[in-house]
Amino acid sequence: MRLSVQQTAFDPAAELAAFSVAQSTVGAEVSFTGRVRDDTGTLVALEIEHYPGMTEAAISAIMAEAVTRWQLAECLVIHRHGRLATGEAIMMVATAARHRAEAFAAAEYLMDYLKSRAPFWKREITDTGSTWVEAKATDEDALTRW
Amino acid sequence: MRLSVQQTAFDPAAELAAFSVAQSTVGAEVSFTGRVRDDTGTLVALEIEHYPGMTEAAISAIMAEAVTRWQLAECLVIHRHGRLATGEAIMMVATAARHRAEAFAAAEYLMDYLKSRAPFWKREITDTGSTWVEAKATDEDALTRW
Amino acid sequence: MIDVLYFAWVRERIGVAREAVDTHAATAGELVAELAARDARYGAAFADTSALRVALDHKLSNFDTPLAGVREVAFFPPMTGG
Amino acid sequence: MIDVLYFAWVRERIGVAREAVDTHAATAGELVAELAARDARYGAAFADTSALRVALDHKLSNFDTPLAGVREVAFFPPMTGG
Repeated sequence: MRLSVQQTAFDPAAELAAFSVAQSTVGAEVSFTGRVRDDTGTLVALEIEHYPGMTEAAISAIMAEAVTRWQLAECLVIHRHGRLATGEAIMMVATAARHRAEAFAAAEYLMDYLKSRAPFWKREITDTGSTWVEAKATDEDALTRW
Repeated sequence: MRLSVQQTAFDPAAELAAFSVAQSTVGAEVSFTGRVRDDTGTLVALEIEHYPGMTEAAISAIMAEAVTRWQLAECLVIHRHGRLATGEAIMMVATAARHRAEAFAAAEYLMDYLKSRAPFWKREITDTGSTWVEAKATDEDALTRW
Repeated sequence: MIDVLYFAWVRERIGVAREAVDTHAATAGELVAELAARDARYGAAFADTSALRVALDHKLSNFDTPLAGVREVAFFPPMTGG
Repeated sequence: MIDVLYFAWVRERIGVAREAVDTHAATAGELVAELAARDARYGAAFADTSALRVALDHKLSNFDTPLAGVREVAFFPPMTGG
């Protein structure tokens, strides 16, 4: 189980390479990478604020729950804070389990909880100003399925 | 959209690196890697037979359906045939979409259909003989959710 | 003449991977009955068609789909990819 | 004395990221009422507590959770990670 909350950029493919441990009982690996999107072509940067200390505590608890619930052999979360450009990786999760159903469910669970329970706040910087990204009701609703 | 049915080994991390195109409308990438598992410690090799021609046609149709249904920006399937050792990657899928829900759903859809609709047959070789892997009723059932 | 292909344990039981068959069978099901009557190897492979799948020209089909115009028929067990 | 932290637009409205507050508030809700009465900046930040979240010693909590023994309280909008 590895968690990194970091300001520096990371390479999801290199992280996946490091994550894949040869274990004869692992049949399935899932990775998710979230990137900075710019739908309107006006984004200058995305700024991510977080709550040092609580961030690590909250994500560790979410990961421990996922590992237990889906009997993961491995689990990885990387989440950036600070200033990011369009296309850059914001975060990634990776899960390793015996079967695909467990690996997929655990990755989706991690994502749903990171969205609404890890103390990050996104702000979109454009030429004309900046706006705090609002939480979506659908993100909160997503938690009810677990 | 890239499909490769191949005998040679591949590196899922390197494939993910090549897959990740910088597109300002892609916010989510999901990858799945399936590996040869050996639960009992008796596996010598996994042999995968396939139906050249039909394999490509079947997987292409499944991918086209996924791209349309979840409006994927990109989609990748790699599937090996021939003889594989424990821990080796059997196959991978990768999907790129605007949001995480689409990327996850498309990857799971691809996996469910590859399991039961792409003409591959697995045989487990052990010290004492070989056994064709039997299709699971649960794999067929998984298709009903789509 | 129609090309008939066999995969996995169907291929093993019959002992060939591909053969050209001279047939007037109207459906894949009729072709199965015709082949099963030939000799014991085919009988063993086709004993339980519920455990079999059929593809006509690379397309997964049913045993009652007409063979008219089809160039290649394949018989195999349920697939185990992924 | 209790450490109080503010994040995102709560921090911007109040104008500080962290401060030590001398309080006898029994709950986070009481602390909010106390701060909101201080001046307009707090009033603006705390106008709608349904848009606010509170963490006590790094643990997401409710506004009626007792503050007894808590060293650090944080107020912030709903999180937008991932």
